Amino acid sequence: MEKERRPKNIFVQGPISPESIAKSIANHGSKTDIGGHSIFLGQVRADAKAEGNVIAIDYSAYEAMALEKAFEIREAVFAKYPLNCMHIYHSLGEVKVGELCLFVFTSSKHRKAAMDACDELVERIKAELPVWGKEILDTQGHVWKLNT
Amino acid sequence: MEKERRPKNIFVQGPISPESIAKSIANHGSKTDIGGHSIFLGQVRADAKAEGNVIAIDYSAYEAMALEKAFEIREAVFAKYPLNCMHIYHSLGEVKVGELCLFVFTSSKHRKAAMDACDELVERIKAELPVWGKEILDTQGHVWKLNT
Amino acid sequence: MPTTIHIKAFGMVAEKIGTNEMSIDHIGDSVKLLDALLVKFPELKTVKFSLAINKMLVSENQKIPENAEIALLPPFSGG
Amino acid sequence: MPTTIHIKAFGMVAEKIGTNEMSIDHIGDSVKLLDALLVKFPELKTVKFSLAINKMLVSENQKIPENAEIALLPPFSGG
Repeated sequence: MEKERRPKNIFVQGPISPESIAKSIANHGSKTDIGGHSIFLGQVRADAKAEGNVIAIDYSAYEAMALEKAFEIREAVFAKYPLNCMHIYHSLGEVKVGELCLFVFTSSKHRKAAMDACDELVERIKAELPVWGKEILDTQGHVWKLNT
Repeated sequence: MEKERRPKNIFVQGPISPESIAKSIANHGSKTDIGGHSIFLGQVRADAKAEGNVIAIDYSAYEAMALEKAFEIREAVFAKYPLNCMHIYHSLGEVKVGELCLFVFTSSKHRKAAMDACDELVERIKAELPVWGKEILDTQGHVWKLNT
Repeated sequence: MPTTIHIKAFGMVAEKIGTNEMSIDHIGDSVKLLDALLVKFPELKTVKFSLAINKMLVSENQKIPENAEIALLPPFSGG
Repeated sequence: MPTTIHIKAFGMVAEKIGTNEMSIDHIGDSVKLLDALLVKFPELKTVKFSLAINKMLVSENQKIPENAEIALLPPFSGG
Protein backbone atom coordinates (compact mmCIF):
# COMPACT_ATOMS: atom_id res chain seq x y z
CA MET A 1 0.00 0.00 0.00
CA GLU A 2 1.41 3.33 -1.02
CA LYS A 3 -0.60 6.29 0.21
CA GLU A 4 1.89 9.00 0.93
CA ARG A 5 0.43 12.24 2.15
CA ARG A 6 2.98 14.63 0.64
CA PRO A 7 3.44 15.75 -2.99
CA LYS A 8 5.99 13.60 -4.76
CA ASN A 9 7.91 14.50 -7.85
CA ILE A 10 6.31 13.42 -11.11
CA PHE A 11 8.75 15.06 -13.52
CA VAL A 12 11.59 13.36 -15.34
CA GLN A 13 14.08 15.12 -17.60
CA GLY A 14 13.71 14.01 -21.21
CA PRO A 15 11.91 10.88 -22.44
CA ILE A 16 10.62 8.07 -20.20
CA SER A 17 12.54 4.89 -21.01
CA PRO A 18 10.91 1.47 -21.55
CA GLU A 19 13.50 0.09 -19.11
CA SER A 20 12.25 2.35 -16.31
CA ILE A 21 8.72 1.12 -17.02
CA ALA A 22 9.87 -2.51 -16.78
CA LYS A 23 11.56 -1.71 -13.48
CA SER A 24 8.42 -0.06 -12.14
CA ILE A 25 6.35 -3.12 -13.15
CA ALA A 26 8.87 -5.53 -11.61
CA ASN A 27 8.77 -3.58 -8.33
CA HIS A 28 5.16 -4.71 -7.90
CA GLY A 29 5.96 -8.43 -7.90
CA SER A 30 6.16 -8.41 -4.12
CA LYS A 31 2.67 -6.88 -3.76
CA THR A 32 0.71 -10.11 -3.87
CA ASP A 33 -2.69 -8.54 -3.26
CA ILE A 34 -2.55 -6.91 -6.71
CA GLY A 35 -4.53 -8.66 -9.46
CA GLY A 36 -4.39 -6.10 -12.26
CA HIS A 37 -2.27 -3.21 -13.51
CA SER A 38 -3.41 -0.55 -15.96
CA ILE A 39 -0.82 1.55 -17.77
CA PHE A 40 -1.15 4.52 -20.09
CA LEU A 41 1.81 5.78 -22.11
CA GLY A 42 1.84 9.02 -24.09
CA GLN A 43 4.13 8.98 -27.14
CA VAL A 44 5.19 11.99 -29.23
CA ARG A 45 3.60 11.88 -32.70
CA ALA A 46 5.15 13.09 -35.96
CA ASP A 47 2.17 15.33 -36.70
CA ALA A 48 2.13 17.33 -39.92
CA LYS A 49 1.32 21.00 -39.22
CA ALA A 50 0.78 23.75 -41.77
CA GLU A 51 4.17 25.18 -40.70
CA GLY A 52 6.12 21.89 -40.87
CA ASN A 53 6.39 18.40 -39.37
CA VAL A 54 6.75 17.81 -35.63
CA ILE A 55 10.13 16.27 -34.75
CA ALA A 56 10.01 16.70 -30.95
CA ILE A 57 8.07 18.31 -28.12
CA ASP A 58 9.83 20.54 -25.59
CA TYR A 59 7.86 20.35 -22.33
CA SER A 60 7.85 23.03 -19.65
CA ALA A 61 5.80 23.30 -16.47
CA TYR A 62 4.94 25.53 -13.57
CA GLU A 63 6.49 22.82 -11.47
CA ALA A 64 5.49 23.88 -7.96
CA MET A 65 1.84 24.29 -8.94
CA ALA A 66 1.86 21.11 -11.05
CA LEU A 67 3.15 19.04 -8.14
CA GLU A 68 0.50 20.43 -5.80
CA LYS A 69 -2.19 19.75 -8.39
CA ALA A 70 -0.87 16.25 -9.09
CA PHE A 71 -1.03 15.56 -5.36
CA GLU A 72 -4.62 16.77 -5.20
CA ILE A 73 -5.59 14.58 -8.18
CA ARG A 74 -3.73 11.63 -6.67
CA GLU A 75 -5.55 11.92 -3.35
CA ALA A 76 -8.94 12.31 -5.05
CA VAL A 77 -8.40 9.24 -7.24
CA PHE A 78 -7.15 7.17 -4.29
CA ALA A 79 -10.29 8.17 -2.39
CA LYS A 80 -12.57 7.25 -5.31
CA TYR A 81 -11.14 3.84 -6.31
CA PRO A 82 -9.82 0.89 -4.26
CA LEU A 83 -6.25 1.10 -5.54
CA ASN A 84 -3.11 -0.54 -4.22
CA CYS A 85 -0.68 1.69 -6.11
CA MET A 86 -0.52 4.74 -8.35
CA HIS A 87 2.44 6.22 -10.22
CA ILE A 88 2.57 9.28 -12.48
CA TYR A 89 5.59 10.40 -14.52
CA HIS A 90 5.68 13.28 -17.01
CA SER A 91 8.62 14.44 -19.10
CA LEU A 92 10.17 17.90 -19.02
CA GLY A 93 12.47 19.19 -21.75
CA GLU A 94 12.86 17.62 -25.15
CA VAL A 95 11.12 14.38 -26.10
CA LYS A 96 11.63 13.26 -29.70
CA VAL A 97 9.01 11.77 -31.97
CA GLY A 98 8.41 8.10 -31.05
CA GLU A 99 9.63 8.64 -27.48
CA LEU A 100 7.44 8.47 -24.37
CA CYS A 101 6.38 11.62 -22.47
CA LEU A 102 3.75 10.32 -20.00
CA PHE A 103 3.55 7.17 -17.87
CA VAL A 104 0.49 6.57 -15.68
CA PHE A 105 0.38 3.29 -13.74
CA THR A 106 -2.41 2.06 -11.44
CA SER A 107 -2.78 -1.27 -9.64
CA SER A 108 -5.70 -2.86 -7.82
CA LYS A 109 -7.03 -6.17 -6.56
CA HIS A 110 -9.66 -6.40 -9.31
CA ARG A 111 -9.05 -5.01 -12.78
CA LYS A 112 -11.90 -2.51 -13.07
CA ALA A 113 -10.61 -0.08 -10.43
CA ALA A 114 -7.14 0.08 -11.99
CA MET A 115 -8.56 0.63 -15.47
CA ASP A 116 -11.09 3.31 -14.50
CA ALA A 117 -8.59 5.12 -12.27
CA CYS A 118 -5.95 5.12 -15.01
CA ASP A 119 -8.36 6.62 -17.55
CA GLU A 120 -9.46 9.30 -15.08
CA LEU A 121 -5.88 10.17 -14.14
CA VAL A 122 -4.87 10.65 -17.77
CA GLU A 123 -7.85 12.93 -18.43
CA ARG A 124 -7.19 15.01 -15.32
CA ILE A 125 -3.43 15.23 -15.94
CA LYS A 126 -4.00 16.58 -19.44
CA ALA A 127 -6.72 19.02 -18.32
CA GLU A 128 -5.43 20.25 -14.98
CA LEU A 129 -1.64 20.17 -14.79
CA PRO A 130 0.12 23.43 -15.74
CA VAL A 131 2.37 21.80 -18.34
CA TRP A 132 3.02 23.04 -21.87
CA GLY A 133 4.30 21.32 -24.97
CA LYS A 134 6.21 23.29 -27.59
CA GLU A 135 6.11 21.28 -30.81
CA ILE A 136 9.45 21.61 -32.57
CA LEU A 137 9.16 21.51 -36.37
CA ASP A 138 11.56 20.32 -39.05
CA THR A 139 11.36 23.83 -40.48
CA GLN A 140 13.15 25.15 -37.34
CA GLY A 141 9.97 26.88 -36.21
CA HIS A 142 7.60 25.71 -33.50
CA VAL A 143 3.91 25.66 -32.62
CA TRP A 144 2.33 25.37 -29.18
CA LYS A 145 0.62 22.04 -28.60
CA LEU A 146 -3.14 22.15 -28.02
CA ASN A 147 -4.92 19.47 -25.99
CA THR A 148 -8.31 18.51 -27.37
CA MET B 1 0.05 -0.71 -39.13
CA GLU B 2 -0.23 -4.30 -38.08
CA LYS B 3 -3.35 -6.01 -39.29
CA GLU B 4 -2.39 -9.60 -39.98
CA ARG B 5 -5.14 -11.79 -41.27
CA ARG B 6 -4.05 -15.09 -39.74
CA PRO B 7 -4.24 -16.31 -36.13
CA LYS B 8 -1.01 -15.60 -34.28
CA ASN B 9 0.20 -17.27 -31.16
CA ILE B 10 -0.77 -15.54 -27.93
CA PHE B 11 0.56 -18.13 -25.48
CA VAL B 12 3.83 -17.96 -23.60
CA GLN B 13 5.16 -20.67 -21.30
CA GLY B 14 5.28 -19.49 -17.68
CA PRO B 15 5.13 -15.88 -16.49
CA ILE B 16 5.37 -12.80 -18.73
CA SER B 17 8.55 -10.90 -17.87
CA PRO B 18 8.71 -7.12 -17.33
CA GLU B 19 11.69 -7.13 -19.72
CA SER B 20 9.58 -8.56 -22.55
CA ILE B 21 7.03 -5.80 -21.90
CA ALA B 22 9.76 -3.15 -22.11
CA LYS B 23 10.96 -4.67 -25.38
CA SER B 24 7.44 -4.65 -26.79
CA ILE B 25 7.03 -0.97 -25.81
CA ALA B 26 10.42 -0.04 -27.29
CA ASN B 27 9.47 -1.73 -30.59
CA HIS B 28 6.83 0.96 -31.09
CA GLY B 29 9.30 3.86 -31.05
CA SER B 30 9.52 3.74 -34.83
CA LYS B 31 5.74 4.04 -35.25
CA THR B 32 5.53 7.80 -35.17
CA ASP B 33 1.79 8.01 -35.86
CA ILE B 34 1.09 6.53 -32.41
CA GLY B 35 0.12 9.02 -29.69
CA GLY B 36 -1.02 6.71 -26.89
CA HIS B 37 -0.54 3.17 -25.63
CA SER B 38 -2.84 1.38 -23.20
CA ILE B 39 -1.60 -1.69 -21.35
CA PHE B 40 -3.33 -4.13 -19.04
CA LEU B 41 -1.35 -6.63 -16.97
CA GLY B 42 -2.89 -9.49 -15.02
CA GLN B 43 -0.92 -10.53 -11.92
CA VAL B 44 -1.45 -13.67 -9.83
CA ARG B 45 -2.88 -12.82 -6.40
CA ALA B 46 -2.15 -14.59 -3.13
CA ASP B 47 -5.84 -15.16 -2.45
CA ALA B 48 -6.88 -16.89 0.75
CA LYS B 49 -9.30 -19.75 0.03
CA ALA B 50 -11.12 -21.92 2.54
CA GLU B 51 -8.79 -24.78 1.53
CA GLY B 52 -5.54 -22.79 1.75
CA ASN B 53 -3.61 -19.86 0.28
CA VAL B 54 -2.93 -19.52 -3.45
CA ILE B 55 0.80 -19.76 -4.24
CA ALA B 56 0.56 -20.09 -8.04
CA ILE B 57 -1.86 -20.62 -10.92
CA ASP B 58 -1.31 -23.42 -13.42
CA TYR B 59 -2.89 -22.34 -16.73
CA SER B 60 -4.11 -24.71 -19.41
CA ALA B 61 -5.98 -24.00 -22.63
CA TYR B 62 -7.72 -25.59 -25.57
CA GLU B 63 -5.04 -23.92 -27.62
CA ALA B 64 -6.34 -24.41 -31.16
CA MET B 65 -9.78 -23.06 -30.25
CA ALA B 66 -8.32 -20.24 -28.13
CA LEU B 67 -6.14 -19.02 -31.00
CA GLU B 68 -9.09 -19.02 -33.41
CA LYS B 69 -11.19 -17.15 -30.86
CA ALA B 70 -8.40 -14.66 -30.11
CA PHE B 71 -8.13 -14.02 -33.84
CA GLU B 72 -11.87 -13.40 -34.08
CA ILE B 73 -11.74 -10.99 -31.11
CA ARG B 74 -8.68 -9.26 -32.56
CA GLU B 75 -10.36 -8.69 -35.92
CA ALA B 76 -13.57 -7.42 -34.29
CA VAL B 77 -11.69 -4.94 -32.08
CA PHE B 78 -9.54 -3.74 -34.99
CA ALA B 79 -12.76 -3.15 -36.96
CA LYS B 80 -14.38 -1.25 -34.09
CA TYR B 81 -11.54 1.09 -33.03
CA PRO B 82 -8.95 3.08 -35.04
CA LEU B 83 -5.92 1.21 -33.69
CA ASN B 84 -2.36 1.16 -34.93
CA CYS B 85 -1.30 -1.93 -33.01
CA MET B 86 -2.65 -4.69 -30.78
CA HIS B 87 -0.77 -7.37 -28.86
CA ILE B 88 -2.14 -10.13 -26.60
CA TYR B 89 -0.05 -12.53 -24.51
CA HIS B 90 -1.38 -15.10 -22.03
CA SER B 91 0.63 -17.49 -19.89
CA LEU B 92 0.37 -21.28 -19.97
CA GLY B 93 1.74 -23.49 -17.20
CA GLU B 94 2.75 -22.26 -13.79
CA VAL B 95 2.73 -18.58 -12.85
CA LYS B 96 3.64 -17.83 -9.25
CA VAL B 97 1.97 -15.27 -7.01
CA GLY B 98 3.20 -11.76 -7.92
CA GLU B 99 4.09 -12.80 -11.48
CA LEU B 100 2.29 -11.66 -14.63
CA CYS B 101 -0.09 -13.93 -16.56
CA LEU B 102 -1.75 -11.57 -19.07
CA PHE B 103 -0.39 -8.70 -21.19
CA VAL B 104 -2.76 -6.74 -23.43
CA PHE B 105 -1.27 -3.82 -25.37
CA THR B 106 -3.11 -1.42 -27.70
CA SER B 107 -1.83 1.68 -29.51
CA SER B 108 -3.61 4.44 -31.38
CA LYS B 109 -3.21 7.99 -32.66
CA HIS B 110 -5.48 9.44 -29.95
CA ARG B 111 -5.66 7.95 -26.48
CA LYS B 112 -9.36 7.09 -26.27
CA ALA B 113 -9.31 4.32 -28.89
CA ALA B 114 -6.36 2.56 -27.26
CA MET B 115 -7.96 2.76 -23.80
CA ASP B 116 -11.41 1.57 -24.84
CA ALA B 117 -10.02 -1.21 -27.03
CA CYS B 118 -7.74 -2.43 -24.24
CA ASP B 119 -10.64 -2.61 -21.76
CA GLU B 120 -12.82 -4.46 -24.26
CA LEU B 121 -10.04 -6.93 -25.13
CA VAL B 122 -9.46 -7.81 -21.48
CA GLU B 123 -13.19 -8.41 -20.89
CA ARG B 124 -13.52 -10.58 -24.00
CA ILE B 125 -10.31 -12.53 -23.30
CA LYS B 126 -11.54 -13.45 -19.83
CA ALA B 127 -15.05 -14.33 -21.01
CA GLU B 128 -14.43 -16.02 -24.34
CA LEU B 129 -11.04 -17.75 -24.45
CA PRO B 130 -11.04 -21.45 -23.47
CA VAL B 131 -8.34 -21.04 -20.82
CA TRP B 132 -8.42 -22.43 -17.29
CA GLY B 133 -6.54 -21.50 -14.16
CA LYS B 134 -5.83 -24.13 -11.53
CA GLU B 135 -5.04 -22.30 -8.29
CA ILE B 136 -2.28 -24.16 -6.47
CA LEU B 137 -2.58 -23.91 -2.68
CA ASP B 138 0.04 -23.97 0.04
CA THR B 139 -1.81 -26.99 1.47
CA GLN B 140 -0.79 -29.01 -1.65
CA GLY B 141 -4.39 -29.03 -2.86
CA HIS B 142 -5.87 -26.90 -5.59
CA VAL B 143 -9.08 -25.11 -6.55
CA TRP B 144 -10.27 -24.15 -10.01
CA LYS B 145 -10.20 -20.41 -10.62
CA LEU B 146 -13.55 -18.73 -11.27
CA ASN B 147 -13.82 -15.54 -13.33
CA THR B 148 -16.40 -13.10 -12.02
CA MET C 1 -16.49 -49.83 -39.68
CA PRO C 2 -18.12 -47.12 -37.60
CA THR C 3 -16.54 -43.71 -37.66
CA THR C 4 -15.39 -42.19 -34.38
CA ILE C 5 -15.65 -39.00 -32.40
CA HIS C 6 -12.58 -37.58 -30.73
CA ILE C 7 -13.25 -36.07 -27.33
CA LYS C 8 -10.99 -33.71 -25.43
CA ALA C 9 -11.68 -32.70 -21.84
CA PHE C 10 -10.23 -29.71 -20.01
CA GLY C 11 -9.77 -28.31 -16.53
CA MET C 12 -12.20 -29.47 -13.89
CA VAL C 13 -14.03 -31.73 -16.37
CA ALA C 14 -10.86 -33.66 -17.22
CA GLU C 15 -10.19 -33.96 -13.51
CA LYS C 16 -13.69 -35.30 -12.80
CA ILE C 17 -13.68 -37.97 -15.52
CA GLY C 18 -10.02 -38.85 -15.04
CA THR C 19 -8.93 -38.38 -18.65
CA ASN C 20 -8.35 -35.55 -21.09
CA GLU C 21 -8.67 -37.48 -24.35
CA MET C 22 -10.74 -40.39 -25.67
CA SER C 23 -12.43 -41.69 -28.78
CA ILE C 24 -15.94 -43.15 -28.98
CA ASP C 25 -18.14 -44.51 -31.75
CA HIS C 26 -19.94 -41.87 -33.74
CA ILE C 27 -23.12 -40.42 -32.24
CA GLY C 28 -25.52 -38.41 -34.43
CA ASP C 29 -26.07 -35.15 -32.57
CA SER C 30 -24.96 -33.18 -29.53
CA VAL C 31 -28.00 -33.97 -27.33
CA LYS C 32 -27.50 -37.74 -27.83
CA LEU C 33 -23.79 -37.32 -27.16
CA LEU C 34 -24.46 -35.49 -23.89
CA ASP C 35 -26.85 -38.24 -22.79
CA ALA C 36 -24.24 -40.90 -23.58
CA LEU C 37 -21.54 -38.98 -21.72
CA LEU C 38 -23.69 -38.60 -18.61
CA VAL C 39 -24.35 -42.35 -18.62
CA LYS C 40 -20.64 -43.14 -19.06
CA PHE C 41 -19.51 -40.46 -16.56
CA PRO C 42 -22.26 -39.79 -13.97
CA GLU C 43 -19.83 -37.45 -12.16
CA LEU C 44 -20.35 -34.96 -15.03
CA LYS C 45 -23.77 -34.20 -13.52
CA THR C 46 -22.03 -32.24 -10.78
CA VAL C 47 -19.98 -29.92 -13.03
CA LYS C 48 -20.95 -27.10 -15.31
CA PHE C 49 -19.53 -27.45 -18.81
CA SER C 50 -20.12 -26.55 -22.44
CA LEU C 51 -19.61 -28.57 -25.59
CA ALA C 52 -17.61 -27.48 -28.60
CA ILE C 53 -17.81 -29.27 -31.97
CA ASN C 54 -14.78 -28.66 -34.17
CA LYS C 55 -13.78 -25.70 -32.00
CA MET C 56 -17.20 -23.98 -32.15
CA LEU C 57 -19.32 -23.67 -29.00
CA VAL C 58 -22.64 -25.56 -29.20
CA SER C 59 -25.68 -23.64 -27.99
CA GLU C 60 -28.55 -25.83 -29.24
CA ASN C 61 -28.79 -29.37 -30.58
CA GLN C 62 -26.42 -29.83 -33.48
CA LYS C 63 -25.43 -32.63 -35.87
CA ILE C 64 -22.01 -34.11 -35.25
CA PRO C 65 -19.90 -34.53 -38.40
CA GLU C 66 -17.87 -37.72 -38.89
CA ASN C 67 -14.49 -37.62 -37.19
CA ALA C 68 -15.53 -34.47 -35.32
CA GLU C 69 -13.38 -33.10 -32.53
CA ILE C 70 -15.56 -32.60 -29.47
CA ALA C 71 -14.40 -30.65 -26.44
CA LEU C 72 -15.83 -30.58 -22.93
CA LEU C 73 -15.19 -27.09 -21.59
CA PRO C 74 -15.71 -26.00 -17.97
CA PRO C 75 -16.32 -22.25 -17.39
CA PHE C 76 -13.38 -20.23 -18.72
CA SER C 77 -11.05 -18.65 -16.19
CA GLY C 78 -8.19 -17.09 -18.14
CA GLY C 79 -6.51 -13.80 -17.32
CA MET D 1 8.33 51.08 0.46
CA PRO D 2 5.63 49.42 -1.66
CA THR D 3 5.42 45.67 -1.57
CA THR D 4 5.79 43.83 -4.83
CA ILE D 5 4.09 41.11 -6.84
CA HIS D 6 6.20 38.42 -8.45
CA ILE D 7 4.95 37.39 -11.87
CA LYS D 8 5.87 34.23 -13.74
CA ALA D 9 4.87 33.66 -17.34
CA PHE D 10 4.79 30.32 -19.16
CA GLY D 11 4.60 28.85 -22.64
CA MET D 12 3.04 30.98 -25.31
CA VAL D 13 2.43 33.87 -22.88
CA ALA D 14 6.13 34.07 -21.96
CA GLU D 15 6.95 34.00 -25.66
CA LYS D 16 4.50 36.83 -26.43
CA ILE D 17 5.70 39.18 -23.70
CA GLY D 18 9.36 38.26 -24.09
CA THR D 19 10.03 37.33 -20.45
CA ASN D 20 9.16 34.57 -18.01
CA GLU D 21 9.73 36.43 -14.77
CA MET D 22 9.22 39.98 -13.48
CA SER D 23 8.28 41.95 -10.36
CA ILE D 24 5.86 44.87 -10.25
CA ASP D 25 4.50 47.13 -7.51
CA HIS D 26 1.63 45.67 -5.57
CA ILE D 27 -1.83 45.87 -7.15
CA GLY D 28 -4.91 45.22 -5.03
CA ASP D 29 -6.91 42.62 -6.93
CA SER D 30 -6.80 40.34 -9.94
CA VAL D 31 -9.05 42.44 -12.20
CA LYS D 32 -6.87 45.53 -11.67
CA LEU D 33 -3.77 43.43 -12.27
CA LEU D 34 -5.14 42.09 -15.55
CA ASP D 35 -5.94 45.64 -16.69
CA ALA D 36 -2.41 46.76 -15.84
CA LEU D 37 -0.89 43.79 -17.65
CA LEU D 38 -2.90 44.46 -20.81
CA VAL D 39 -1.72 48.08 -20.80
CA LYS D 40 1.89 47.05 -20.28
CA PHE D 41 1.70 44.13 -22.77
CA PRO D 42 -0.99 44.82 -25.41
CA GLU D 43 0.08 41.60 -27.19
CA LEU D 44 -1.59 39.67 -24.34
CA LYS D 45 -4.94 40.59 -25.92
CA THR D 46 -4.26 38.02 -28.65
CA VAL D 47 -3.58 35.04 -26.36
CA LYS D 48 -5.81 33.01 -24.09
CA PHE D 49 -4.47 32.68 -20.57
CA SER D 50 -5.49 32.17 -16.95
CA LEU D 51 -4.15 33.74 -13.78
CA ALA D 52 -2.96 31.87 -10.72
CA ILE D 53 -2.37 33.55 -7.36
CA ASN D 54 -0.03 31.60 -5.11
CA LYS D 55 -0.50 28.51 -7.28
CA MET D 56 -4.31 28.60 -7.19
CA LEU D 57 -6.26 29.32 -10.39
CA VAL D 58 -8.31 32.51 -10.24
CA SER D 59 -11.88 32.23 -11.53
CA GLU D 60 -13.40 35.52 -10.34
CA ASN D 61 -11.98 38.77 -9.00
CA GLN D 62 -9.75 38.09 -6.04
CA LYS D 63 -7.61 40.10 -3.62
CA ILE D 64 -3.88 39.80 -4.16
CA PRO D 65 -1.89 39.20 -0.95
CA GLU D 66 1.39 41.04 -0.40
CA ASN D 67 4.38 39.36 -2.03
CA ALA D 68 2.03 37.09 -3.94
CA GLU D 69 3.33 34.86 -6.69
CA ILE D 70 1.24 35.43 -9.80
CA ALA D 71 1.42 33.15 -12.82
CA LEU D 72 0.18 33.75 -16.35
CA LEU D 73 -0.86 30.36 -17.69
CA PRO D 74 -1.76 29.61 -21.31
CA PRO D 75 -4.04 26.58 -21.93
CA PHE D 76 -2.42 23.44 -20.55
CA SER D 77 -1.05 20.93 -23.04
CA GLY D 78 0.71 18.25 -21.06
CA GLY D 79 0.67 14.54 -21.85
